[in-house]
Amino acid sequence: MSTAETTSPPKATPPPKATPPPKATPPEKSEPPAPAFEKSYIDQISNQFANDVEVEYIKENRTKVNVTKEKIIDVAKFIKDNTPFDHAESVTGVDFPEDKEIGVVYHLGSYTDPSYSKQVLALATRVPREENPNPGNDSTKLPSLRDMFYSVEFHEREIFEMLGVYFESHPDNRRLLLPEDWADLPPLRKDFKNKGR
Amino acid sequence: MTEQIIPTKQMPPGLQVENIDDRIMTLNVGPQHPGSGHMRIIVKIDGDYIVDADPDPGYVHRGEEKMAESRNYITNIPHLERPVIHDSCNILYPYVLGVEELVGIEVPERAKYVRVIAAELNRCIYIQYWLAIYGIFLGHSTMFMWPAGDRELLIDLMEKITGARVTHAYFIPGGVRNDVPANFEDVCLRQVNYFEKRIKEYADIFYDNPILKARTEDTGVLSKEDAIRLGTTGSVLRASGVDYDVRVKEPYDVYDELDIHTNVLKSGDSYARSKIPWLDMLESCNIIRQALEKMPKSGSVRTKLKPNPKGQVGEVYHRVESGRGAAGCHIISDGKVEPYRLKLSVGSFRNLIALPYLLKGEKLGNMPAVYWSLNYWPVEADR
Amino acid sequence: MGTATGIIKALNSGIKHLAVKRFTLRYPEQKLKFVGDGYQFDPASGVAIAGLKGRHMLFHDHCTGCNLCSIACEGVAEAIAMVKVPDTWGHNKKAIMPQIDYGKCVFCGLCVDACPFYALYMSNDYELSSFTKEGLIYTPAQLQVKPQVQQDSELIIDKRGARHG
Amino acid sequence: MSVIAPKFRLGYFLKAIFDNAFWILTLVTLAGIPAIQIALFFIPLPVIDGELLTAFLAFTWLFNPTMQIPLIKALIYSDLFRIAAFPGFGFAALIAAGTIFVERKMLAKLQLRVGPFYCGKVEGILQLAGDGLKLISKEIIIPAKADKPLFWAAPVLFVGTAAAFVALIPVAPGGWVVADLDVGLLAVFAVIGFFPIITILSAWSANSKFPFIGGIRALHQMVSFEIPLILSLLGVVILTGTLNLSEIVESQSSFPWIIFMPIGAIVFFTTMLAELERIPFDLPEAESEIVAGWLTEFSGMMYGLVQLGSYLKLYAFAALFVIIFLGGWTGPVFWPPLDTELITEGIPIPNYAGDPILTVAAPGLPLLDKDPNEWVMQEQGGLVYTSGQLLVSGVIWFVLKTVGVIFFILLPRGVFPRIRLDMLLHIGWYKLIGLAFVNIFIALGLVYAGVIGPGGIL
Repeated sequence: MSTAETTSPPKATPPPKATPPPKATPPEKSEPPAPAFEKSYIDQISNQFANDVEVEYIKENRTKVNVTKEKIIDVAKFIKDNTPFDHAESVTGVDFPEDKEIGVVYHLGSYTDPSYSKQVLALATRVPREENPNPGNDSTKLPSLRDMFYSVEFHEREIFEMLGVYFESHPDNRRLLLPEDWADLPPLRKDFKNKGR
Repeated sequence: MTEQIIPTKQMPPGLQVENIDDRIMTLNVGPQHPGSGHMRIIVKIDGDYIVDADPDPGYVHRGEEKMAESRNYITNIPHLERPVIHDSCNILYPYVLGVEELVGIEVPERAKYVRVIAAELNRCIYIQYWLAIYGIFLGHSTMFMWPAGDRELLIDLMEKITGARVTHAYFIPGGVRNDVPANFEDVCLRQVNYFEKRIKEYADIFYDNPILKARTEDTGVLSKEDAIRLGTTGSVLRASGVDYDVRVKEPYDVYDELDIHTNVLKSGDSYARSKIPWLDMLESCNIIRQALEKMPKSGSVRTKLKPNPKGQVGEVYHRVESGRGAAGCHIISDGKVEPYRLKLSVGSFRNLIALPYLLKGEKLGNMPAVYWSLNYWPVEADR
Repeated sequence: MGTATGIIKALNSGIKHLAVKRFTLRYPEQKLKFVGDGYQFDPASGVAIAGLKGRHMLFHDHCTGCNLCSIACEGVAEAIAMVKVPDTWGHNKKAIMPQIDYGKCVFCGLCVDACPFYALYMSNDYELSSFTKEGLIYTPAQLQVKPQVQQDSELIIDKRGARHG
Repeated sequence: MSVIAPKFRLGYFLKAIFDNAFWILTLVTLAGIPAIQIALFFIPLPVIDGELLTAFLAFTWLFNPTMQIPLIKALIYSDLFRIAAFPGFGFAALIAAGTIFVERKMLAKLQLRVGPFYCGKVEGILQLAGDGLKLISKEIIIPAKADKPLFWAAPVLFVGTAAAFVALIPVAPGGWVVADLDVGLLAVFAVIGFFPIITILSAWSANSKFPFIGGIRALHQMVSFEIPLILSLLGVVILTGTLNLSEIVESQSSFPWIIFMPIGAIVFFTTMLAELERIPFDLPEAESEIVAGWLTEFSGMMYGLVQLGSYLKLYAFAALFVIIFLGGWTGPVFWPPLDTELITEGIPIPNYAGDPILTVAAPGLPLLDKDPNEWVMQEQGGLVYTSGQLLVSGVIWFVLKTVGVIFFILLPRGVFPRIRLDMLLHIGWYKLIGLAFVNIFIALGLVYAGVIGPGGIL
């Protein structure tokens, strides 16, 4: 599906909202300088995709980059091909009702390269959020990273049912955990209030 | 709320109308099946061969992640150990580490050792339970009874430490909740030594049993490349020849001061996947002995924490090696007393992806062996 | 030949275990002995004392009706409710004390950790079953009673295996 | 006061035994004896000592100790007794019940458990009765789309076939067998051939997926293991030259055939486990794969009947193994041989006027009756052996050997896991058939070399 998007020149128009830092970004205080090893591979990514990638933090063993949803598949491909990160450990979907966005964070790890075994790279992106979700048929859509990181398959299915993010080109967009007759809001959205607490 | 949402484009599994093929029989293995656990595997068989397998988890989905968003960092503790009550220390461990980073609190040295001991004991308790079920899945009833009985030795120890048999709620940000009882080292050493002697006896009757070997060797082979590609973890990964153990590769607490040997087998079949946890148990006994030796003999075990701690704004991702593989906890905090979003990335859920992959082309008789060798715990995968 | 020796070894191992002591704890006749007197918390040091997390014990002369245990339980099980007690039970100006519903309690002990007045402990009593749901609700008067427990069985490890005795 | 069973005292133990005995006696007295007496009024009874045994006569004889022995003897030598009680169904069911109890306790011991403990007050001896009562009291549920006549018939047929198998087993010399056929072994093969049919019929009639898979597996397993089963017994048939099971036993008066045919014994034991669906081969009931296999839809006493049938079958197979390979009721004999008179007439007691009453044999009682004719017949055969010379009665030897074989049938359940269908078929078609042929060649070699067999050295 996204072949047209990936081949389009990325530098031409910077996306209107180039992944703003989440509401919860810590203020830039006088932090210790970023660790060199982590910075090296993050620089590799940010040099390649200067305008579309924003480095959120570089901590020891943990790094996070924010990517626009248009470029997520390119960045994932680049990471898969040029860095030792080879599998996704976890995919977190986060609802940001104030920003009218839903964030998806892929935590990538590496089994093959021993020097990278401590590293976890968080690859985050955001999709627009709709007030009245209609999962699968609204604008809350993302390209699936299953071709690059096969292990996201069930995670993406979970996010689809829990937050309503439809993953295009995912072969199996079905319910995973929720019952078949679930007809309410996707439950991990913030406006879904569970009874009691 | 809104109008009814059509669940998916296709009908959910089990409800969809299929083209009926005379050769293919669809079997619903689970959720009320002695060989399924709290999940369903929709298996299509052609003769004795499985042509398609579709796992359908979610029967014990309890919304732990949603619940955690409305509870503060301390009252989340008894809830978050519920997914795996047999391994409650390890499933709680990444959460506690993450909260410690978020609220900025140091852990006393003795508490770290106590944590390691409790976590290793709990890992053995979990693996014994897992092994018991693996035994009965293969029709080996002695292997069901022995681990379930020997597990009692360690449950007894955990009861002495924490005061509860399964749901310990023992780790807390800032250390552990109480110190080990007096004279604990001797009792622990005695029981762990006996436990090790007992589990070594499993070799003759189970692991070296030629019938078991013939049964499980070369079944459900997961190659090294596929193990990495599918993102499996824990014993499944190590059975396929990947040397990866979070305790060694990214040591947390005091695991870097202990000498840990990572057990790796090359073959990647059901037999290797079932043997790795057993070897891990033997290794855990070593770790417990080392930790008992190196543990400071006295000192505080808990840094005092404010009653309702607020996490600083930011996000953390911590992972530990649980009984089923790496257990990660991703906490996003917005400065309140509750986490903004909490995600548990657990080994069972990550290993589940290998199930349909491995079952295709296997014989029906191999289904329990392959399924349970994935070190899968349905309740944890559903969270 | 490996197969034959393996089968013989397995059979031998099985027959050998016919002589090992049985491990079962015969529960109603035997009860396991626990460490200490139950889970207790020392608010001065902030560290608890190891013990079984069983039924609670409430010390009326320490309880101030401060609600902290109930608040601690709110996010966990909502098992603790503050109920009115007679004013004549001294030391409690508000005359409220916790009442615990053991149908909901998960025995995590966070209420004990929350009590800053040494008023709420846990005891070794775990036999709480009742024929009615109401029987599981323990009033402050019931919680005050010190449980009578007969637990004396221990784990014995010797040459013929481990057993309870 | 920390002992394993704090309340255990010898007094309590004895009290429990007496308690059980008291209730059994009470029940027998209040219900059993009246029932017998009532039945005696309606059953035509045989002629005894020249008198027709009318019900009235029987009623009076019941209270006359001197007349009871002929009465019992008449009862014992009736066909009904053979079918229902001693070598037939009752005896087999008793051994089956004992097998179930021993299996549970032994397996529990092996697995460091306690097993049945409370029912019956002494190590759970009445657990089986309790389970039976439970099964009887349970509702029988039949699947809505099942083929009801077949589904009902399957457990009954299963027990009936197992009982037919039991009927072919001789347990003692002197014709203590329900059906003493000249082609006994062939009849055994024929009866065994019924089990897969019953299994697949019940599996098919349940109209459910898991029973169907289980039935197909059972069919595969039983059919493919019947061939090595039959072949493994052919060696013995070649050596003895008879198909009569009693004569096969009598041919082993000096040595059991297992000495010459260990391979055949191993093959037969393995196929026996498979035919019985015991644990290394319990594929038709593989719990974790296909719920309970072809038993999935059975409930209540239907399931109980199938279990009863399978344990009867277990006894029958163990007995067949004993008969063919272990020498049946033969056992150690008195050496030097006793006088014939001592056996048949009894030991005369000095200064005692009446008939000698102390005898090695007790005439009229099946376990201790020693037929003098048999003694003579055997002596003419050349070998100095009779059942009368046995240290203890032949039935006891037979039961002891059978229990030993049953122990070895039970033991694998605690030690081995279940195997897979393809492994099973491989074992059956390749290895066991090959070994069975090796066994036949050994037997033929022994015959042609003139070692044993008709006209052999031994």
